[in-house]
Amino acid sequence: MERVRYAYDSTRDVLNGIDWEIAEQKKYALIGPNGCGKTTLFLHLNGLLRAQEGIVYWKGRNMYERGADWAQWRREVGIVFQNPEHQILAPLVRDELAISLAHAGMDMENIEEMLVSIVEEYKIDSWLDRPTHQLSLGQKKWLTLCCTMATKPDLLVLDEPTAYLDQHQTKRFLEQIETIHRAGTTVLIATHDMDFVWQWADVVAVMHEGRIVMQGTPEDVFADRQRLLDVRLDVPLFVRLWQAWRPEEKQVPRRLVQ
Amino acid sequence: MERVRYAYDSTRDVLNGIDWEIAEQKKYALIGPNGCGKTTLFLHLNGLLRAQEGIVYWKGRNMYERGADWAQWRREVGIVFQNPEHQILAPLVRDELAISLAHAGMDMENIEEMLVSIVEEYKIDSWLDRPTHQLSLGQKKWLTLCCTMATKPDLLVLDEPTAYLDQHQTKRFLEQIETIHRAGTTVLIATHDMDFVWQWADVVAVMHEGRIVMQGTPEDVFADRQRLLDVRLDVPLFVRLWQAWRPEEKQVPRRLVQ
Amino acid sequence: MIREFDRWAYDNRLRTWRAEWKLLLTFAMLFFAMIGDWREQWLVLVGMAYWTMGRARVPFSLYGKAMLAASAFLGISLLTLVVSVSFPFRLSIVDSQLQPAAELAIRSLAAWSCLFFLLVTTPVPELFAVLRGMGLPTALVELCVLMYRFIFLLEQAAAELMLALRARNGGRHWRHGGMLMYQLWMKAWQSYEAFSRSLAARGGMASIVYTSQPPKTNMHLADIAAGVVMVVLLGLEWWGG
Amino acid sequence: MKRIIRWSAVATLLAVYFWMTSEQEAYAMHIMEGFLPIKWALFWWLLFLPFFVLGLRRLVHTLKQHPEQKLLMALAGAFTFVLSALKIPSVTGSSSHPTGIGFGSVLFGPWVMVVIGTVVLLFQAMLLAHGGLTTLGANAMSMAIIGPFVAYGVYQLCRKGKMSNRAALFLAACLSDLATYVTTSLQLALAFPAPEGGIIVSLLKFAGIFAITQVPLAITEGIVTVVVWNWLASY
Repeated sequence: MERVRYAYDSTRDVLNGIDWEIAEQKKYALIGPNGCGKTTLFLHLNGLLRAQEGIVYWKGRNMYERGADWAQWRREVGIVFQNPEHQILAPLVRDELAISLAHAGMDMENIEEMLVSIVEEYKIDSWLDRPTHQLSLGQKKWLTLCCTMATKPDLLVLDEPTAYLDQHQTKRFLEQIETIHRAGTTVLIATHDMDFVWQWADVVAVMHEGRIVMQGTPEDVFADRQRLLDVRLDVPLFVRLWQAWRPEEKQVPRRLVQ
Repeated sequence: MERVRYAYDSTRDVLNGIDWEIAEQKKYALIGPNGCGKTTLFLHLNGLLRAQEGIVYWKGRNMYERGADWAQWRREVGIVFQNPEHQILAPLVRDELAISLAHAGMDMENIEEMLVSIVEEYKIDSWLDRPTHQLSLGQKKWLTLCCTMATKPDLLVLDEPTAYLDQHQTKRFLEQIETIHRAGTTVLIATHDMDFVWQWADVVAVMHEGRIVMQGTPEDVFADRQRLLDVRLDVPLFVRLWQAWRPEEKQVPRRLVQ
Repeated sequence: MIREFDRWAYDNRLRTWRAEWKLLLTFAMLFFAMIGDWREQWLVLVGMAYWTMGRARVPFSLYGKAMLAASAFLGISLLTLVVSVSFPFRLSIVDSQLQPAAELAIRSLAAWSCLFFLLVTTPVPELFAVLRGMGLPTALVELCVLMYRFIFLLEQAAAELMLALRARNGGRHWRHGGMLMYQLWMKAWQSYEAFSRSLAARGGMASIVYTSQPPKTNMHLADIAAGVVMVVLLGLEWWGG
Repeated sequence: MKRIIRWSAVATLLAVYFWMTSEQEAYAMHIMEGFLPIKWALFWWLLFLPFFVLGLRRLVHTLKQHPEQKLLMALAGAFTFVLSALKIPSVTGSSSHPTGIGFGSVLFGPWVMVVIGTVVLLFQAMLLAHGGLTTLGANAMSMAIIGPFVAYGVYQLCRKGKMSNRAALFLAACLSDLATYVTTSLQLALAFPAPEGGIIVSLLKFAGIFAITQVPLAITEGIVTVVVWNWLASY
């Protein structure tokens, strides 16, 4: 059982008393206006920032206790940041993967083996020996995903993975995330793309001014347009269409676009 | 009358014989998968790149002729690039605006005057004396828009202006663009956000492998889903919904979301 | 230019050779160019041109462009040799220096073509892998590898900043140069913070390993033959006089 | 008649020279691959190596204590490279090199800058074919050893002499550039003494010719360094 819990981080009051639990095996979408603290929240999820007040639990364990294994924690929570440019360190794709694997505590032989299996799984053999600075943005994002998944985390956190990607790339990226999720990883995505949220998420959490202000299924969350407008968000276009056509039914039935 | 026309740029065959005319006073959306040459096309629009073959016309004039005034051309075509991080040069917001104004050929007194009017129009007085690196991403994008508009161009070109912006920021940005357009500027936006294209554009141009393969109103372009899928694009979610509900009507009536 | 060279380093036909061999070839030829006289130097020049354009398939346009730039620089350097200044201000050409200048020119170009061959056929990370194998301190090699990555990051930033400036009709004033430097430094600093964070997320600043191995090694008979002929010729030339 | 031809030849060559230096900004003050005779190339290599080894030991020591500085040093090196290798609008012939070296020396100290500067030169050889492998010793001597030490020394002296930070930085960048170019001139003069008058005449000649571009350049680089520093310090 995974449990992450925050309370009161007074650093610039970005987080404002978050009490949030992430359940295993679900697909979470985190939405909220820019500057509401999403990225800061993520940095607490594997201990890159330490909350000044409150506790973070991971797998039922208080991670601020003495003796908590943070290295292990960081391997179990994989974060893909917004800008892939600032994550790729090695000059060659192959080396970049090797760095991730080495940090997962593998020795050279295992790294070679794992490399082969990752290359196969993510279909990157055609650019495995390319320099990272020649990759396109889509490829760079794909590579950061590969690198994060190399340590086989239990919770995968993605910060706006699909910005600047076109529809085809987005689709491919999300299919891969779907595969990752089916293999047993909990996935948490921060995004501004409401269509995507509606199609993909099991649970939508709405963040505003450092708090989680709403949480529920996409149908529930998008049914309450006024509350979303209050936190400077909006429902997707098609929900507005639906509501315009059928004012009597507030909830859009989910099966519509399956 | 604005006329831009391309043919054959053999640099890495990014552009592949483009013959495209931009009509005055319209709102253009350019869509296409990443790597199709959108950015390269933009760089030809004010002579930052010079086509190896073919001609670019601007206001009916062949710009590759001797004696064409490129400095004037660059003032009349304003481009806002994708990444605001790599456009802002000056350490202060005020200086950044001054650079743009100075290059519009103004002298110091006019610059001061213009500064005041821009600050008022774009409501940036609260952060006029801030260092540029402290701005949020939304503010940076806003600033690049201000700087580009400072020279009062006739054609405003924006490369994915709303990526990473939240819904509120996007709305505000687009309202400003609407104001700019009403003041008589032709606007051309490259984007991946199909909902936005549908709501905003007068004309949608679809680019694929260095060519303009489709052009028309959003209703026309989005009616032909198969052709969009062929060029690795897709129709917006709500169009799919509409088509699922009413298979007999291919075109979504535009008035639906007005 | 830097991106073009770098792209060819990965896309040329000799990418499949082991970096060690190319390094060895370069140094052998460089050695002959430095100690030999003009005949060896011509041979080296022709030989390197063959390997660069004939075998690695680097287009003549690129080679010619680079050679032209190098020659231009060489011309400037030579100018300072053959021109003499005397007081009061008077410039003249020293005839006796023309001969040594010509010899210097051919030596420089021969040596330069060795360097260019290495640059355009071998990706820099592979060279570092070789250096690491030769026992250079890991700290130094890691620094080089990171720097290689960051060079392209900052170069991209600089190029885009210049482009945006040109789009606004700017880019010629020295103040813009200063601003560009300032922005680059800010970018470097921000990247430093972002990189440290993402590295920490991946488990901290452990040593950076690399497995860099060129894909497959196959050397063709033609190259071996050409190499042997070159070496024999050079040897004969050298011993003979 | 002959004199007129000579004069016009010299004038043309000078015109070409100035045109070239403005076109080939990035090449400023490097000695090209193969330009130095082998004995001088070896001599400068031998002279340079002990400095490099000492600098390297300092660097390894620093990195052991602060491993996180690895990233920062690599970024500083890349910054220096980009400044010295790319066309940045400045005065004719500028490579903005002293700015990078100046910042680096003040930030990390001269010993670390010896290593970083050498690696930058190595990259210029291996990514752009500027400078060279045989001449790396000589180039590193002037740019990665004399340059940083002069910059650091001048900066420290000025600061001790209660001079303002700006003046100190200006002098550091300016003098380190001048020292670099004098060293390069010396290296060339030693390798190519004038047929009449020997090394001294040759040195005066090289230094004199380079002075035409290098002195104004050093001054502008000093100003640019101060301007950039001011911005950095104030925000």
